[in-house]
Amino acid sequence: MDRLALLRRMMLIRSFESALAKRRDHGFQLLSSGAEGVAVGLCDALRNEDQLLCSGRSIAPSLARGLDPGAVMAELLGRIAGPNRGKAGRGHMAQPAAGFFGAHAVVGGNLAIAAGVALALQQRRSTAISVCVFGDGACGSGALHETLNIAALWKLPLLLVCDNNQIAIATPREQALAAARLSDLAAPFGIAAVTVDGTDVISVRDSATGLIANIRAGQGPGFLECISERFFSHSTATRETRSAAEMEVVWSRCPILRLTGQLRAEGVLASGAMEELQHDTDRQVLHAIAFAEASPFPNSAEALSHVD
Amino acid sequence: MDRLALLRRMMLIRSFESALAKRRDHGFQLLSSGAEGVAVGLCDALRNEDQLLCSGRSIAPSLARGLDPGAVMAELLGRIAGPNRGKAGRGHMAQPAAGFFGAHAVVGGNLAIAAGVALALQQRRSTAISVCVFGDGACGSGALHETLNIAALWKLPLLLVCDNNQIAIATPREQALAAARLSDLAAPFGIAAVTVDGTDVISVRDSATGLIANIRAGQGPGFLECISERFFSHSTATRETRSAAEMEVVWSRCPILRLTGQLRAEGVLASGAMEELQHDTDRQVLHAIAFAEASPFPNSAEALSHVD
Amino acid sequence: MLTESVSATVKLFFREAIARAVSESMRRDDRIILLGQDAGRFGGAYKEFSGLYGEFGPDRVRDTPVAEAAMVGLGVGAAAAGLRPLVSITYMDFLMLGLDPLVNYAAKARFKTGGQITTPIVVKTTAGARGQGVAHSQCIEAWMMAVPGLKVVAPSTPADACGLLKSALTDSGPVLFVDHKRLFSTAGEVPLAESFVPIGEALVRRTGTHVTITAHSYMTRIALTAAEHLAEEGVSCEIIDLRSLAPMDVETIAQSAGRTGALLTLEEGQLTCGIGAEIAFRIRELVGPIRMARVGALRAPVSSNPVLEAACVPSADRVIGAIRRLLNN
Amino acid sequence: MLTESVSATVKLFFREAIARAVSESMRRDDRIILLGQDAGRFGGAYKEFSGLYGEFGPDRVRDTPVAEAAMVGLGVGAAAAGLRPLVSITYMDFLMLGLDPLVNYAAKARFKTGGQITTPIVVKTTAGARGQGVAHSQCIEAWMMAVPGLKVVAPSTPADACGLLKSALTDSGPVLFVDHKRLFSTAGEVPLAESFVPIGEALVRRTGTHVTITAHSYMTRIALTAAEHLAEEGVSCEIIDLRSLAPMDVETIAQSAGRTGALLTLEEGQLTCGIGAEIAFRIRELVGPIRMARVGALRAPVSSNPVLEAACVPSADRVIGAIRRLLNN
Ligand SMILES: Cc1ncc(C[n+]2csc(CCOP(=O)(O)OP(=O)(O)O)c2C)c(N)n1
Ligand SMILES: Cc1ncc(C[n+]2csc(CCOP(=O)(O)OP(=O)(O)O)c2C)c(N)n1
Ligand SMILES: [Mg+2]
Ligand SMILES: [Mg+2]
Repeated sequence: MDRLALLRRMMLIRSFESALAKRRDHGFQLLSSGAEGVAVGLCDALRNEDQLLCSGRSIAPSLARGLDPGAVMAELLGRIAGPNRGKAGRGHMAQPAAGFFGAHAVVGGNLAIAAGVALALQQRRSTAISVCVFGDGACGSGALHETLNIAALWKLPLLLVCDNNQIAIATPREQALAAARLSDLAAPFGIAAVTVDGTDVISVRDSATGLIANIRAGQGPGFLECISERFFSHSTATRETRSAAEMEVVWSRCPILRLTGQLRAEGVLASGAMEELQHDTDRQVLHAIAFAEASPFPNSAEALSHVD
Repeated sequence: MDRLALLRRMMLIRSFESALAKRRDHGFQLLSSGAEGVAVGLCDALRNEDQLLCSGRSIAPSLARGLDPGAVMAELLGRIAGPNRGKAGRGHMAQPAAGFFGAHAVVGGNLAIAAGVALALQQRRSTAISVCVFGDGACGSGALHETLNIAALWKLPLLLVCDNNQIAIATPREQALAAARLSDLAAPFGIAAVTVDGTDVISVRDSATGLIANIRAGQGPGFLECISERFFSHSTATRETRSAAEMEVVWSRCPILRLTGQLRAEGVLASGAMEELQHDTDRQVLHAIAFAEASPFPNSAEALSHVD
Repeated sequence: MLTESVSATVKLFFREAIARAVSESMRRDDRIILLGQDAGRFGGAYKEFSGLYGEFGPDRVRDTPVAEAAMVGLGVGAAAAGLRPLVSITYMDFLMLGLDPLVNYAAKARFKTGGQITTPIVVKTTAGARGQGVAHSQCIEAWMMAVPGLKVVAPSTPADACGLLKSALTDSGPVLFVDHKRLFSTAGEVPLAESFVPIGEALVRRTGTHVTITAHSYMTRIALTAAEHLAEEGVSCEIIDLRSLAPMDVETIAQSAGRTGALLTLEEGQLTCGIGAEIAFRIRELVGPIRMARVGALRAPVSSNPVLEAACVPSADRVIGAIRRLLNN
Repeated sequence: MLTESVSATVKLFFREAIARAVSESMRRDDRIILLGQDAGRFGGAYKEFSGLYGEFGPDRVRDTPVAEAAMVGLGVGAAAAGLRPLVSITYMDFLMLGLDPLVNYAAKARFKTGGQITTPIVVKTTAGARGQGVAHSQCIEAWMMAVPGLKVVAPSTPADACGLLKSALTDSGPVLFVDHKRLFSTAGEVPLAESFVPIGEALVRRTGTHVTITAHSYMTRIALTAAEHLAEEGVSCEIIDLRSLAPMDVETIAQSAGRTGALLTLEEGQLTCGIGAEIAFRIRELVGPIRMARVGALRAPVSSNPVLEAACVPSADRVIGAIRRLLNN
């Protein structure tokens, strides 16, 4: 994608989440605002046949992977037009046919699953890879260790991407993880590991591209740590615990403003272009909402369908 | 302990296991022969008030910690004079009052337990430490990662000792663990970590002593990897999978012969002394067996005692 | 005067009752520590630990990483070594990650060491459905009831939450304390004076003559709602709040069921090998062949979708229907 | 000639029957891979994978580290992505370490994705007591029966081991295959021709008229022994080998129990919320109030001590005693 397309994708996610956050008819949502650069940069480094897995914070990953915003909105609002027929919501949204193997709301739970997907790809001699996005919080779980070890031993085509927004619910990352950098956790296993600024979509894309080249070459897994931000509280139903001063710093690190600034400075973004982009993405989101609202809730009989 | 005492303790363990292995009335046993140097060196660095935990391979740790050989034999033979009243056998032998918090037969299962013991000691402002011996196999488990991380964060008084006999049942350590050295696994957490030759009881003792000094000084956990050997198959009921050539190398690394050789070379061990030591320890083992055999099996009513 | 002060109560939310139980217990016994994700300054996912960090500080109220296996393991080890940890596992689904230390170590420690080691740990966890989907809604109390050496309690009111948690924190353990997402914001009277609810005693929440209903935790409220509706039709329900699932107060159930001659068991979890099956078997042994039915979740995962969640877990309507069928048989 | 060849059998040990099932399945379907600790060259803890590594090589028969959570997780992920993994968890006690991926992901994947993802994984594990103590002896089949979306099978003979494992390896999954330490060295006739045993069908192992006994896995053999002794006293037992625990063939049990008018359920695991409680409830619904009793382990951990192990888990003598009491009531 060119940089304008990357910008547009990030703006779509932001606009999508703003509209969603205003609604009160969905229980609650986990927003990705502040971390759009991670998902969008990463997905730009992927091929169609690759599979992306993520945590319950699934909006940016699913939209960045190219899922239809209307379908994603429908899923989040519990409507049957969602890819999971509204049965999964944010926590378990998936569309494997579109390269989005899916979210999983158990922290750390998707790590070994993603390694299993990688194993299946390796076994079938595919050139595709499996990619798992997880939070800093997930790095405290034993699942990471077991997955890193086996992935390294078996040289699985697996890219582990830590979306390190530096907090897990209310626990600051330093208080939960003894490692200086989270990418250091991959080092003992001989896994190529990089830490980048996750608010820089281009760095994310380029670092991912570099790691993925090695993975596709059969050299085994890679680990990418992206330092990102969480612009809002953990979920739309959770209280914020960070101080106003802390939030100033957080908000100052906006991936969208960052790229906009660069493009402006380089003269790539004409003066009215931003407004036009904003208008476009807002309209896309309105369509998405309209699509979702036109779709009914599943019938209660669906409670017993697809069980066995 | 002086080196003669260390030698004697190692010989006691070897002699104990030889006698035990000849019996057929105990199901099976996990022998420590080849790794006596780890347990004996380590325990020499401990104080009475410290607590030792280990895996199901519990003979060397319990005897090195100073448990009565008769009581240990009774436990292994299922007799009521064992510290656990014969209810636990090899897998769960314990005598906390003697500083042996106990074995636990779930691989990796004692790691977090040991950290919990360390937490209790820290909370009570004790100067005692908690020590956990586990195998190379346990290093594949997520429990290690979670324990290292929390122990480092909370600066727990915990020494993790990997008795790396380079094999888990039949799986060579290189095939199960991607790390170059197992002590490397502690590095990302900022934990002091050392690898020593586990067949050198003096190195083990000295390295443990160094790490423990830091731990007692409140600097947080330490990690000691001891490269040891497993002289026999995984258990007395398991088939050996290593080749004769491999076993030649394994047997060449005997901690007892090594120390004997040193002491001989230095003239510390007089010519007839070895025979005398051997005679002593063999007699001690005979007494242990006699003690155990004099003790009855528990009554079947014990099956329901100590449950709640 | 005396009776008045004895029966004096204060109205608390369920979540406040938990915080109060922990606070009173921690004041009394300095071996009690609290470990949990965001249990400290944040005060717990449902504010059920609110104020504890301020009162007892970071040494006794510890935030942990997201590492359920180690959280339970550390708690168990610390208990074995003399502390009395309260470990909070946010959702019961994630208790699965900590079953090894709880089941394979804690529940067996006393037995396997011939009484040398006890593990006075309380693991608190939150069960039940409230819009959070397949991996945040499960009720696996029945599994835990089947673990010898483990006690399981599951209160339905603030008073019982407070009293049972306090008992659990003095028990020789291990104890699993199960609460419910839909209970934290319910209110109720709690004795002003420090008071304990013994583990192992059920409570008749409503007396009745036609049918005995057993329930625990949030389902007790569903049962009460159903009973009110049925009362209008002239059906009189006796409701037994189990409170303690292991050990279970089978005698109280048997007495009631023997009187009413009909038993309906209600649980939010799966019916298969569930609490209802167990109660039914034991009541049949004690009381003989009376009419029995059980109500529980459909055999399906619990979706976060409001329509599907409501269809899956028991409602007052389903209980009413089941009782009508039971009594018309 | 035709009937002869159809009924031709070969005598195999239980462990050989497993190896044969895996081998035949792997030849037929190259999506099948085997993951397990020492499952490769070593051939499995009970030699039940003997020969597979030689035949299929290290890519399809993989030794894993001691990391049960990741083993199951990898298998589940690989299944979701198109393979058919067979994951061996040496002892059922350690399945606890892998419950999160099995229960929270695999069993719910089809449901939560609206059918987009299926997880055709088979997890094989070994239950039961044989001198290995508190953390190597547990039977938690009842827990697993209560997981919607998960199938559970537990054969008692080499033929069923072979046929059920082969069915499991063609099933849409997930399937838990439970065997037993005391079965591997038992022998039995296995059809020479490739044959499948359908999941969900119980088998009457012995016909009788006085009492119906249900059992699975090794306990089926205990039941048969008890029945032989009781036959000498003139008591005629019908023994139903459940084979499949979820789904369970309740109809076959009901037909038998309806005829005999007495039901004894036998399981090696805990009785509380166990298989017997479930069967009793469902048979009561279908057949009405017949005489019922259940036999299972004592409510205690299983010691490695031979005296205490024997006291804890059900023996033929205990079954005989329970049946005498049941029939004299
Ligand atoms: C195993 C498990 N434990 C606890 C939770 C509750 N929980 C949900 S999100 C979350 C924080 C995760 O933090 P992080 O991994 O940094 O992701 P982020 O929310 O910052 O994107 C927790 C603890 C869970 N879902 N799964
Ligand atoms: C969680 C778990 N998985 C599997 C086993 C079976 N098992 C017993 S000992 C062992 C090998 C352990 O190897 P290692 O840790 O190197 O210790 P060693 O036997 O070499 O002393 C295994 C896999 C177990 N006891 N616990
Ligand atoms: Mg985070
Ligand atoms: Mg080893």
